[in-house]
Amino acid sequence: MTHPERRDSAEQAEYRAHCRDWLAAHHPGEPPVRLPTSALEIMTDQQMDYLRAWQGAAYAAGLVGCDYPEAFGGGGRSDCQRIANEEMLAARTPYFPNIIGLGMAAPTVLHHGSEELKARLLPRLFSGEDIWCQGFSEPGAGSDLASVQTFAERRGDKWVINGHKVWTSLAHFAEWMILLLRTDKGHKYEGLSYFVVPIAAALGRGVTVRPLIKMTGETGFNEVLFEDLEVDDSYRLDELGKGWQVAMTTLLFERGAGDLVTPRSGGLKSSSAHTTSARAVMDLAQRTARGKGLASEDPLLRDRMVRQAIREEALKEHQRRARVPALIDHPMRLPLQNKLLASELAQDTAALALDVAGPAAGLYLGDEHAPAGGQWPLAYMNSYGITIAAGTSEVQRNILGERVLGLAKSK
Amino acid sequence: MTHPERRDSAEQAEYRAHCRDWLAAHHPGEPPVRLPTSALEIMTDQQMDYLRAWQGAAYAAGLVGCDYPEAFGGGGRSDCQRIANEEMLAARTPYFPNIIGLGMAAPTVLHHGSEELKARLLPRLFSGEDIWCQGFSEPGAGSDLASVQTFAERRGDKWVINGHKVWTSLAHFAEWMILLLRTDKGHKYEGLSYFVVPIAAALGRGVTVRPLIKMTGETGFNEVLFEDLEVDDSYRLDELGKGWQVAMTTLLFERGAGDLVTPRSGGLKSSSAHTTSARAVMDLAQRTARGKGLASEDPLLRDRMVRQAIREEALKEHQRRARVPALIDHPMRLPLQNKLLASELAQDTAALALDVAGPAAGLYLGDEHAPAGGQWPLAYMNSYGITIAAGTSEVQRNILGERVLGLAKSK
Amino acid sequence: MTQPRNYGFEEEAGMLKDAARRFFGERLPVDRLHGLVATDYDPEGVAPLRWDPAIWDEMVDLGWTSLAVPEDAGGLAMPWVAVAGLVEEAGRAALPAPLLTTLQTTALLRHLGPSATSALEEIAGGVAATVVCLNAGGCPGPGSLRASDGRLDGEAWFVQDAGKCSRFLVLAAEEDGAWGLYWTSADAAGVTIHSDAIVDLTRDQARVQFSATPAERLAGDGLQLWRAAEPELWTLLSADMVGAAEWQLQTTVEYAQQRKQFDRPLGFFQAVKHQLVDVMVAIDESKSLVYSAACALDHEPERRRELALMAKASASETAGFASGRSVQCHGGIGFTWECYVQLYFKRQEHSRRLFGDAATHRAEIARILIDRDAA
Amino acid sequence: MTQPRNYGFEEEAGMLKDAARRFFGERLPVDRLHGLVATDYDPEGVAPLRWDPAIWDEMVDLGWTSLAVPEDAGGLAMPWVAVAGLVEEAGRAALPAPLLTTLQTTALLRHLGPSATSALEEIAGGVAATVVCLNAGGCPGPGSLRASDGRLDGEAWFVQDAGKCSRFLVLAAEEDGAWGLYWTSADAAGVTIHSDAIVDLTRDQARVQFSATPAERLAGDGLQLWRAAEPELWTLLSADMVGAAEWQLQTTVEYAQQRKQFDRPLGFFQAVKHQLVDVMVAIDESKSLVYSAACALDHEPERRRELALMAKASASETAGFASGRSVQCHGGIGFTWECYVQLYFKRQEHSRRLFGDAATHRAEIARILIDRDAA
Repeated sequence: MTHPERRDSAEQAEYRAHCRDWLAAHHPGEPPVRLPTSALEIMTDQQMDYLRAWQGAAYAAGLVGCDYPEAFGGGGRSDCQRIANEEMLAARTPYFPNIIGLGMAAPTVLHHGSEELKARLLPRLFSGEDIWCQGFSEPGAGSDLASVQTFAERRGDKWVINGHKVWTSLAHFAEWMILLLRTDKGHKYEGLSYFVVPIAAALGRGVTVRPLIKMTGETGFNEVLFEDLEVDDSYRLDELGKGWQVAMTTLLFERGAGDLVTPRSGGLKSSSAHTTSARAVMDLAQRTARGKGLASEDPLLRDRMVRQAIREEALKEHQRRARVPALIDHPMRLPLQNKLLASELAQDTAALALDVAGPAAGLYLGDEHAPAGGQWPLAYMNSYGITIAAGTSEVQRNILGERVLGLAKSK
Repeated sequence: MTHPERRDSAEQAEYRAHCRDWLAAHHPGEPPVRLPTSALEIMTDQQMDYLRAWQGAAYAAGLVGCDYPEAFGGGGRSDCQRIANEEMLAARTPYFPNIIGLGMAAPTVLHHGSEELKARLLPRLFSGEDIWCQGFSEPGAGSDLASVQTFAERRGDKWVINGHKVWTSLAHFAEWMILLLRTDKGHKYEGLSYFVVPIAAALGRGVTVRPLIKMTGETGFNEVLFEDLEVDDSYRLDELGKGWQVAMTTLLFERGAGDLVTPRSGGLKSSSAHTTSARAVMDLAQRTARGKGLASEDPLLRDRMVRQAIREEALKEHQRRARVPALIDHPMRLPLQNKLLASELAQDTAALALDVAGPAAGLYLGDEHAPAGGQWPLAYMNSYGITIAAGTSEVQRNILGERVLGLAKSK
Repeated sequence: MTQPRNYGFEEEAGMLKDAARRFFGERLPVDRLHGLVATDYDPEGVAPLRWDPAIWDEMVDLGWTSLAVPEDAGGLAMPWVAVAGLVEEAGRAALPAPLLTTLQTTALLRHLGPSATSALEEIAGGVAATVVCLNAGGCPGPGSLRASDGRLDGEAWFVQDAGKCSRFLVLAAEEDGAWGLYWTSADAAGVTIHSDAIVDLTRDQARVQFSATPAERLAGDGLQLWRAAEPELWTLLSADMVGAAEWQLQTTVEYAQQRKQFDRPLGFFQAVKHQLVDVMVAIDESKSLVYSAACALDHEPERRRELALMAKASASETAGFASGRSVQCHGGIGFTWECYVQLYFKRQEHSRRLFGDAATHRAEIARILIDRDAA
Repeated sequence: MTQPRNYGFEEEAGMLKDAARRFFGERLPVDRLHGLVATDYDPEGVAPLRWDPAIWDEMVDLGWTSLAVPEDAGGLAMPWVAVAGLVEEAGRAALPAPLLTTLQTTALLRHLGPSATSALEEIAGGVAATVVCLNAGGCPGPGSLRASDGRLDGEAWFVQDAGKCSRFLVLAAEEDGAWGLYWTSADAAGVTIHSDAIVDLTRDQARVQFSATPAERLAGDGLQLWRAAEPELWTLLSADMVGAAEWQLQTTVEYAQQRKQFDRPLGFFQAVKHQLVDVMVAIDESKSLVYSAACALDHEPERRRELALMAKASASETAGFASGRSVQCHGGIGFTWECYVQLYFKRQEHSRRLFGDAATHRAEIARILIDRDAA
């Protein structure tokens, strides 16, 4: 076991002790319902209520947003969120439900929002009282995000919005949406602007949220339709026509490459949680008969499981190496690999688990004999959501080739 | 064993019998020197003399060019070259040295040359008296072949050629070259023309052939420089400005996708020949210690060797399926895969052999303990010549995606 | 023996394949298929049986169940290459009907000699059948299924299309350590069909329990006969995967031609183009091997096992690869329930691990090619 | 024990790495390297020794042979992460000098306690050394090499840079089934060095024969000590491969930026761009694992073997992949002798199969992670 506390500053050490003490006393305990693999797949009110209560408690204890300014509901600390995250992971907590709020909306609002918006929005975002969702993709704007057509027409100091957003995870729970739209049809990039929009308040009055069903058969994301929704100009982030730049901030944080660590809890391992890890596949293999022995004795499966373990270890080590300037060649080289590596690793790990499971791999959630309750085929299918969403793997490779290696733009 | 004679026509059956009888009596016997893996790597006069004698004898017996018209030195038969090839392979003959002449120049001259050129050039090409080489690539024109800069300037009914060709295998043995050049600098594609050029006769008088050394340390291809070489207009194939179309004919045959079967001998297995095949790797594995047993007992190596055997079997079967219209969806779908599959298969097979050989894989041609005399590292390095030359694997995938799948052109 | 130059794929085989493609195109276009198998879905439930028996009846009327049946049992005795052509088309349609299982059962019965004639006659007459042979580990061999005095007891796993078939061909252990093949009915006494909740929407699968179920013992050593018929089972399943993969390729190619991003069709981008080319290359590898294997079933008994293993090992890899790329290259829309690619993705993931996966089959090929075990 | 957040890669380690990069950049730029090792080549001959001993002397003067030597033997006792940084730079320069072998020998000697002090003092003083431990199968263990009464007889294989080193650390079987480590000189009586004709131009390799060669027996169980030092050997070799791979990447990226086809730089084409990104991703995986392993050598003994195996398994794959892509993406020019990529291609192919290949190492990781064998 590695001990992350080595080399904490005095402030960090004190904060770590606080986190540890609080967590020892306030772990939320075993969830009352089965939780999905990630917050993006929360489906029921029961799941949401449990997770929202957990985030609220952690926020009240100072474990959420601690690196944000106190004026906006933060803790006013520096380089401490990382420590809270480490301790929550070690304490095997459930995850936070407001994943888009914490990971994308909060830093974007902080960097581009008015003082008033920051003060009003961030505290309720941190506490989980307001869940957030993201309105970027459209049916015609996927990899080519800048081609969004959702349009806001100016009427005095109001904007009237019409359009169609898709793949909006959590929209059915969300009070607020970060929304990339077009305010000028004449310019592709400069015609974009960026708003925060109170969608829950407008449901049925200009906003319709409809669930989309995933290939897994689960719901979890939505399409959101805007019909003449009126929004105040004060909900705009940054200047008119600067939407693309603001969106780039959001995406930077989405890729884990921003300048603030996202508050993140997790690590809960229980009968109701499923982990897509090499260790989980090894455990499956040790429970699965193959030929005259166990799948864990099969040399080819062993080789593939170890390959996954190696990739996992390296991905974990990237976090450490990214902070040692002498051992990196380009500051974005490791951060920009994060999403690509994590998503393809998860996909390959799940695929391997199916091969380990053999013919029983086809048994699904409702089958009493399904290995791991059918979570592996679910994880495998959901992995395509990850290699597609938030910049497909192909787009990620373009970004790496162009921004890090300096190769000519492909489009 | 499969028996290819099933379903021969009467003419084919008779021809097959002739081939078989002649080969039984006239096999050229064990070569007096080590032969390289392919004719493109012939290095010494001794190798060339032996192979040229073999090709001449086979031609005299009617086994070379038998599907070409009699007027141009051919046999005037139909769908019989295939049979001669099968019988030569079964008889384990050496290969023909005039590989570029037979595979590229001959069909191009037949389709685009004047009657006079056909009658003059083809008989000596078939017999091997005239070896041919190909002048296509240039330092600045690789994948983008149409950007060749070698220029022919008109002077009366002559052309004066200046330029620089590279990767010209066999140029140091060649009497003739097929030459793609530019006759108009104003148009990329329409500015190209195509000539046959007697280079041996012009050595030192407008033509310089210099050996290029490959990464293997061997020579085998060359660069050819033209300085004010005068060539008669009668050596032009097809019309002025049609060079690109003529070159496409050449490339079609190079990819094994033309309408005439290339005369091809081979199959000689002896101490002096090396085959890059799954079977050869399996044989190596059965002679190589690994851990406490043999490499052939290692489950991971076994899996990889079988993967190669499967790819080989499929590639062989493609030849058969390509001739059953009910089992193909697009007439060029299998033929255009040939080069890509064969080259990547050879590369992966050689790489696997190196893994089988283990630390001894690094021992090279001059080492008395090198497995297979060091032929495997040689084959592996040479395999990059194959995945690069004649349209890189990347270009091959473009061609397949565009011509067969109908996807938009990438350039 | 020898292999014919054209695989023995003669005119009537071509006509059958064309007719099948037309039939599925008319009767089961993919939107109809989606409506049939993908409505009212509960991911945590056990699926009800979703298919259209009327289409099956039409297939029976077309004589497709009798294709592989010998003439003396009232069948057409078409060569396996022709049958493979039909199954390839069924795979291309992701057919939710027991054609593959019935043809596989036919293949096994054909190894049984005269004792199987009446079973084959039933199939020629249009009865749907499936093999009941796998234990909980997915292998033929020791499990809980036993036969004694013409009665079956115990359970078998992974029975394909169990809910759609009325006859079962059952591999059961006998008292003296021998194995027998038994012919029985889905509605015979003591049969309980426990439907599995599977991912694949185009098939059903069940654990089948027997309790003193009467069954007819057919002649021969069951395990040995099963082994003899494996090449046919593998080859036909591989043909299904090749057909499904071709649908995945063509559908994704069409999408890449139509969908524009950055003012270009997706297929302009080499990242997409080359993935699709690699899928095509994989399909062609498998397809050539499938027809080579089918042809060996007809003409080259000494290589039937090796070639069928190659076909199945290759097709299993192709099925997985084509499935992944079909979803990935469709982007977000490919990840939705409404997009048809999910139907084929799930069918392929199901098929590729049936009757042994690619690695298992390559290990057996290694025994043939490297250790030179008799095939 | 614990791993420090920055791998323990402190300022002096960074200064050493920077100094090394500058030194190699000035004294051994790649054109000079090519001139040194790639002239007058006969592919069918045994290469003469091609290196520049003057550069080695300068490296000794810089104190690089004493870096890993303990202070009580006159060394600097730098942490392994710092040494790995130096070796990464040597790999980036494809250094034809016995730095890696000398550092590996140092690592093995450090496990030997006081009996190795004088050998370590020699190394700190600038003597080049190499390990002589492998049998004809490339493994430490039973071969023909025997020791008896302080004399060595028999032969060892795959001795790296044998022609450039003056001291050998020899693993030899002893009479009672035990194994010992022996310190001897390249010019001792009865030593014959048979140079191998290897593909790699930046190294030499030999089969070394001993005949009643006098040698000093160092303390301890030789095989067990070898095993204890394997993590250092693997980690340093991996650092070399990572450095070389980074050179391959950067050089190929530059080419893809400059070379135009179809009026575009090569790097515009995703087929090239994504290959290069995949090479970068592979390098970064290996590099993070190398420094993690080196840090474990310094700080986390319980994971040193597992992490070093991971680093080596990863770096071996990266070396092969980066080599292939560097030639392929250079196109025709990459296939020529004059192009520098061939030098690195051959070095990497050599390194990746030294001291066990990736599959062998993954098999050992499996024993640790799955069977939970003690590392």
